Amino acid sequence: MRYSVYPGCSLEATALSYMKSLEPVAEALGMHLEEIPDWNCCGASVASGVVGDFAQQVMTARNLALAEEKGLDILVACSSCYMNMGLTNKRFKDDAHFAKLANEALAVGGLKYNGTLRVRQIVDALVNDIGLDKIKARVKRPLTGLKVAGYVGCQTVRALPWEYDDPERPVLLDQLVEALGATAVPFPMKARCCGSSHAIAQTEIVLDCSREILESARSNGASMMVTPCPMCQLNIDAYQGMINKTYNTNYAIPTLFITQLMAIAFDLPPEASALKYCIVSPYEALAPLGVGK
Amino acid sequence: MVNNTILVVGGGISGLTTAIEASEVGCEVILVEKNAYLGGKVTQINQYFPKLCPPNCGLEINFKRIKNNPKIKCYTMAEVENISGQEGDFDVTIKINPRYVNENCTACGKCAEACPVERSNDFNYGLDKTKAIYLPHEFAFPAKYVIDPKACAGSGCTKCADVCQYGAIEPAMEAKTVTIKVGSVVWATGWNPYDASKISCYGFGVYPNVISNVMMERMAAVNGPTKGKIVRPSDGKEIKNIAFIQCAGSRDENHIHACSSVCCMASLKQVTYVREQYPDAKIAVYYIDIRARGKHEDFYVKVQNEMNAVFIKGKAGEIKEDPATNDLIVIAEDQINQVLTEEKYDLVVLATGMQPATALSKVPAAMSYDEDGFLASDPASPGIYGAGCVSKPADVAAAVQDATAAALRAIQSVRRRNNG
Amino acid sequence: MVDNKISSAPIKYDNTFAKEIYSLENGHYVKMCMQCGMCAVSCATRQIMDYSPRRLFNLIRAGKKEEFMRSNTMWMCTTCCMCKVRCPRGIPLVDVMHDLKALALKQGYVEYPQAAFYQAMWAEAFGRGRVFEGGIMARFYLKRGWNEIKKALGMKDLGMEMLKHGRMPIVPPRKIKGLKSLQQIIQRAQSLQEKEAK
Amino acid sequence: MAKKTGVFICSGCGIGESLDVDALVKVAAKECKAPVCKTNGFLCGKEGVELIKQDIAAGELDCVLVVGCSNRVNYEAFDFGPSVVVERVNIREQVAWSQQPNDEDTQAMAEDYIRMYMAKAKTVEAPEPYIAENLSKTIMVVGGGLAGMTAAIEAAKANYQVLLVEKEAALGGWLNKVYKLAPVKAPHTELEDTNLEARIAEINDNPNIKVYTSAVIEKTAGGPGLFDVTIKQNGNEIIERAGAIVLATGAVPYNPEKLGHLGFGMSPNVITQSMFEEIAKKGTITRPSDGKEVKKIAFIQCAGSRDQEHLPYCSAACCIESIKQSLYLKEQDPEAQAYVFYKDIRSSGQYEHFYKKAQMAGVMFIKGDVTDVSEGDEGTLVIEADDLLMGDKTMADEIDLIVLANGMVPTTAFEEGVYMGLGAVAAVTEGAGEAAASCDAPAVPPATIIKSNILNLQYRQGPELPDLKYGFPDSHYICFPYETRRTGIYAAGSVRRPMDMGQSVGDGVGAALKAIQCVELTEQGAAVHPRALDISFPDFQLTRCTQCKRCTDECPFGAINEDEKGNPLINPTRCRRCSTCMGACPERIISFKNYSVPMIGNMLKAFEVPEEDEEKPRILIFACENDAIPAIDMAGISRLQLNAWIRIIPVRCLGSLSLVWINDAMSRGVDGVLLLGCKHGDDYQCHFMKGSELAEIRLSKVSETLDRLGLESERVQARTVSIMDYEVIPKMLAEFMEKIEELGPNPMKGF
Repeated sequence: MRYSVYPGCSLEATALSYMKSLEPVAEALGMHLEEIPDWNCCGASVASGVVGDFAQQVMTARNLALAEEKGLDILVACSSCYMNMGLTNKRFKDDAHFAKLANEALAVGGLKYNGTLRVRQIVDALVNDIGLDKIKARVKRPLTGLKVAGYVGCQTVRALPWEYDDPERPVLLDQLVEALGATAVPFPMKARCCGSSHAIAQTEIVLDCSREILESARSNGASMMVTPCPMCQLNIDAYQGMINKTYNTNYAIPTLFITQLMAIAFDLPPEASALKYCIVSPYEALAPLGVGK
Repeated sequence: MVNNTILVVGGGISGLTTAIEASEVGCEVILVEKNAYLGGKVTQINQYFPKLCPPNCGLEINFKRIKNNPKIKCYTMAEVENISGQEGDFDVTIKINPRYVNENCTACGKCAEACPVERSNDFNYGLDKTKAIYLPHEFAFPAKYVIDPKACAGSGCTKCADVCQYGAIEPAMEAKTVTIKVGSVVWATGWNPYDASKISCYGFGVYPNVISNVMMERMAAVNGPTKGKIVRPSDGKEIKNIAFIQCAGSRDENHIHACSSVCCMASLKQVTYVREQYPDAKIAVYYIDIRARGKHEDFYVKVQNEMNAVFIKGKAGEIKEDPATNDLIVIAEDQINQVLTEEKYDLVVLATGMQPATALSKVPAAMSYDEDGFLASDPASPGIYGAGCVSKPADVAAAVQDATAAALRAIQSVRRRNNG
Repeated sequence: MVDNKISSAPIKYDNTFAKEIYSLENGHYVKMCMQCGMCAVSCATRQIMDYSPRRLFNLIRAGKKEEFMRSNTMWMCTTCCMCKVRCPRGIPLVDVMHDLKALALKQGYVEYPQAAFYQAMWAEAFGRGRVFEGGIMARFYLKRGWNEIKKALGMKDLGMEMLKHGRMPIVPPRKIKGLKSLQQIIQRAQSLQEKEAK
Repeated sequence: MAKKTGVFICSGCGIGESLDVDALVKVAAKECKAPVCKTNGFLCGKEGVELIKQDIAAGELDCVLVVGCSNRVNYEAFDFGPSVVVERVNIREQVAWSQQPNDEDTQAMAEDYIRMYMAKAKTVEAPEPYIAENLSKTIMVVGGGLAGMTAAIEAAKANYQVLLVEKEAALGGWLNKVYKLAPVKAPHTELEDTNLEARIAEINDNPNIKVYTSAVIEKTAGGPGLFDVTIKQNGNEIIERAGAIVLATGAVPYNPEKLGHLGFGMSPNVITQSMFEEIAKKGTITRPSDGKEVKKIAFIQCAGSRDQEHLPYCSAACCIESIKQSLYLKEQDPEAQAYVFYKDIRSSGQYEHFYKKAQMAGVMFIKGDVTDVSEGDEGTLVIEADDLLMGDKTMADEIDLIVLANGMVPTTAFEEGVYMGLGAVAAVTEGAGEAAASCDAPAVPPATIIKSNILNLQYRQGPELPDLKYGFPDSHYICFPYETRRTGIYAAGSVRRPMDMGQSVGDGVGAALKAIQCVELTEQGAAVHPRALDISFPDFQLTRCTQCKRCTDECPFGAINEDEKGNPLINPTRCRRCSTCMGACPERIISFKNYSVPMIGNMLKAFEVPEEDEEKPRILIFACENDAIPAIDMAGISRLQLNAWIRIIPVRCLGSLSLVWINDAMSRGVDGVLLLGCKHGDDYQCHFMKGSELAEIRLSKVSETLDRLGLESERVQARTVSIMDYEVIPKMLAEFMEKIEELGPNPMKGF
């Protein structure tokens, strides 16, 4: 199965481990990923707030236009990118006036988008295209006994509500976790916002939001969190130390991308699980499974 | 040749009314009901607002009117599969599902005593169980037992048949299809409570103590699963603190767009149920607008003055559960006091709205519908008319009024054709 | 939610400001608010918002421009989409908030740190075609000045950890090849949008 | 008179297991001398029914006693045509299922029931209908507004002659005033034309409809099928005969003079909804004061409505009307500002779409209590209000026009204050007073009738429809919104209850159907709801009448008038067969062929009253067949144990209770009498309004007599039960039994 891939900026930097684990896992499942050539930033959750939705969506549409000729579904890892790409794509399909206007702008760069593609979140593609059975079958190292809090985050399920999961009580990520042999603990905060967009401007918001999420994960007995969202991963993982300092708590919950967990379960080589990028060490949690440095 | 028979589809309060009113004008009427009994949703209601009187009282009169009236022919467990032809001359195919109990049944009840298996009781929204062979409820009309084939132990077990002295049990009974000719059709298949599990933020179906208003009606009814005692489903505990959440799925672009028009009065009524059983319970009602139209305002005023309930202007946004106690925390914006409130309750009742039956199963004829699936008021097919809650969200009085009007339209329809 | 009564009473209803808002890309949705309060409850930052979105919309209707511009509501929005998903009137609040931020920026209401961050990140995206954390921070701190830099020092451990785990490249990624055309496309889009607004 | 009565006893459904059926046969055959008496194990089965049919054929039985289950079930199995009277003796639910099996008292109870129904069979007769002559099937519609025109058109479409009477010169009523209508069909967002011309044309072109405009009704005499209506039209009197009447005279706006606190009268620019309609109808919406185009408008909702000082009820239509009117202005000038100050927006049902439409147009809705309306500069107005959702004071100024949503008052609520039902009058007027005294007439709780000068009914009980509340002659029943206390007269539209235009249309159609039904049933001599199709009717032996006026007072439907000598004049087509008159008559001159004072008298004389030393007390229960009897059946179906001493006699309604039954029972030595009837009071459940209440009033009279005879009046008590009270009934009986045991046996035993 072939996909175009839109990595998004964070996968080149703060979320390197996402890309590094996605590629081998995809390959292991027979998904061929083809990066959109010379893709540009989607504008994240910010551009609209400066130049408005239309300009941002046109900016995003450039990527769609670049991908269209291949005619492949576009796989998006980052939740913000998924929101912008998904909403823009939807608008091209639903709103003829918008499409006309947007193409007028794209024409300046000699581009055009006809709204023929599908934009897919990774979890969506894994569960609905590949399927849980095929994933189960691929598991070489069942994650038996590993208690995982599946942290879906906000935009991945709410950008396009009911596109592939319940926007408030999502289930697919947990199913994926269970397919790997791990135990998905009950996790009421699984779709709560980590406050990411305030990470730089008003860090305390992130700390506060993320602390609640960590607390919920711990109180439900999770030894690890997994997420499909680079911002969630960054905040829960990188800011955990600051959270402990600020609230003098002692959380030590490693946070992996779902693809990293899959790499482990598929027993792929260490660089595929890319654990060295974890700031909160995952090795203690993974020790029972025989995963070491 | 014009056929003067009127077909009424749906034996709830609207269908019953249309059928009876038309027959008392002198028309031949065929009434088709998919359940094993007539009366539909109102049989599951404890009391009507604002009089707080039992629906069975009016139903008893209506059933008496049917008993005294040879012009009405009733099919229960039946569904209309196809309508063809035109006004004055319709051919209708009706599928009659097997009851597995024939007309010999005297409702003596021996069979149920003997039956070894149980089924979840849909009449009480799954809050209790019946045997696989059961009388839907005490007042069931016709008073005949019925077997749930999904629950029945099947050919291996003949216990009920063995004890029945009247040869009433027919395990081999099969669905049959009959075709009838009628002059006009009134579609009155009514409504269903909106599936509250679609409103993710309220956790219906996830939190045991979040129930819907229709479940509340059963709990408050003496012939209900708790013999009329209002308690927590999770542990059967008494109620100290209860919340009613209005517009749970109504007035909502993500669910039913229209206002369901009855939920406000229904919740006010249910406040009186709770207050009667729990003089000291805390009762809160979360609302956007209280829609007690016309003289119903009196009831609203009465509840405000006498029931000691708190009315919170602000749609309840979210329900959280304490997994240890199954207590619920309702978060809302109290807009009058301009504060966010997080209140704890041991039972939460969702005022789930009315979804027309036609949203899920359409009329097998060319009809037009509105955005929620209600039958549009000007029918695309002449000779076929909607009545009651398939046409609009309505309380009982309004549904009966509409159904009475539908009877006249159906009569006109056949007489108009007679005039040629 | 911070209880914040409107200062100068009584509010005088005047819809000139409302009209200004309605003319924004998603501004007309504000009209549809039926004051149910679902948004107030659904917000991830509801505890620190001075006005819930519902109340903010009421300010708009009442024509209280100053209170509106000074309110932190739109800046607190994390774009988590909960209110957007739940709003019974189908108002895309996230998108509305985008417009409100853009308006505030345009009219020079930039005191909230988020305002600086938005400008910084946009400059990064527009100037490079892709964003670079280092670049954003640099621009942000330059805009915000000394206090923020002190705050930043408080975050140096975090920075170190990021570097140590190879998650914070020091060299910015190269600009995209099609940067020029991207910028032209965006500028064209902006001018088209302005035409639309009129 | 039923002569040949066959008794058929079923031993199925556990009857055989708990009773000695042979002994029952003895009672029927030997003791009661039934010419035919048979038993069967499955009487409602083919074979059992065949058994009965054969004997009917062979022995020409004219009466059949089916001794088995309740008449609530298997009714079709035991229908042998109109010539055969069938009496169901319920020994299943009421005996076998609710009494100790194989117990001598249970047996005695079953035997007594056979005796009682054999006695009943002696007097019961198959009723024959009363068919009046020169019956009219014409439907008269009073009021040519939306509801009235609809009723007229729809009745005519069903091929009935229609008379449409309108007091104004033109048809249309309210529609003449309005610019457009709120949507009545999907998508529920578009303003609709009134189509008044088309509607009027449809009426004028319809040969079935005869229209009287500028016409009022001088008087309405007669009854269903026989209404003789005197119509006064420009000086001439015309008399028309009609079969049934639809009252659709609508409502009028609440008097704005009373709304000074909202600025009415202060400025010409404060107007009512109807005034606004007229302005919009004229064309450009301008200020009354100076003709300036309106740029800013404010609507004040609940102006009078939902206000204990003014109209306690919600007028139901105002929210929709204001939304509609705000759209008028937006239609004219999208830039114009419109504010709606409201308590709750009551755009119920699909009107929610219409509410959204107004929001989309930019109408601003403010939940606030208006605290002040004052004048600003250049004829503008200022509204101050507590803005509840801002938690602050708000002010809207430079308003060109304020529209008060001033609600509606039914046309039946006006004129000459309040006229009480004759019951009250009888109690005060001297003559009646004496008459009353002579047979200690109970004071009938009066029905309020407002002399609104619309129908001018020639009814002894008053000239118009009884008022339910706030002047609306509405039905008191939720499941029967067209229930009426004046047979053949049906209210429709905003005169019946506050409603919007969409509802009025539907209501007009519904009322037309009921009127049609009434003329059809009247033609067959049958009753209308709730005893629909009942062809029995009361027969008065006037030779024995003492003119005590009780029947005329107590008839819940005003069916009985009075001649100059004070004799009752029954109008059989008005009669609803409730038999309240029968119970009211101290002389017992009123009876039905299948229901009479002697008939019940015979039943209560037929059961055995054991001697004192046997210590087997007897409790006689008169139970209303509508709710109490089904409730008792339910007790049986739920296998609840009932007291063994009771003997139950079903009655049509407790209103038919004759005091002589109490006397007879007492003198037979019956230890207690219990009346089970429907709830009364404000939320009464009695299907004939006041039956159970009247019974209790009568009881209060008899208690004195009992006390005089040295019989404790507590021996006779009344209870109200609802159909759902079956769980309560066993306890109720037990408590009553305790009381009786306290009192000891009836001293009259054995006399």
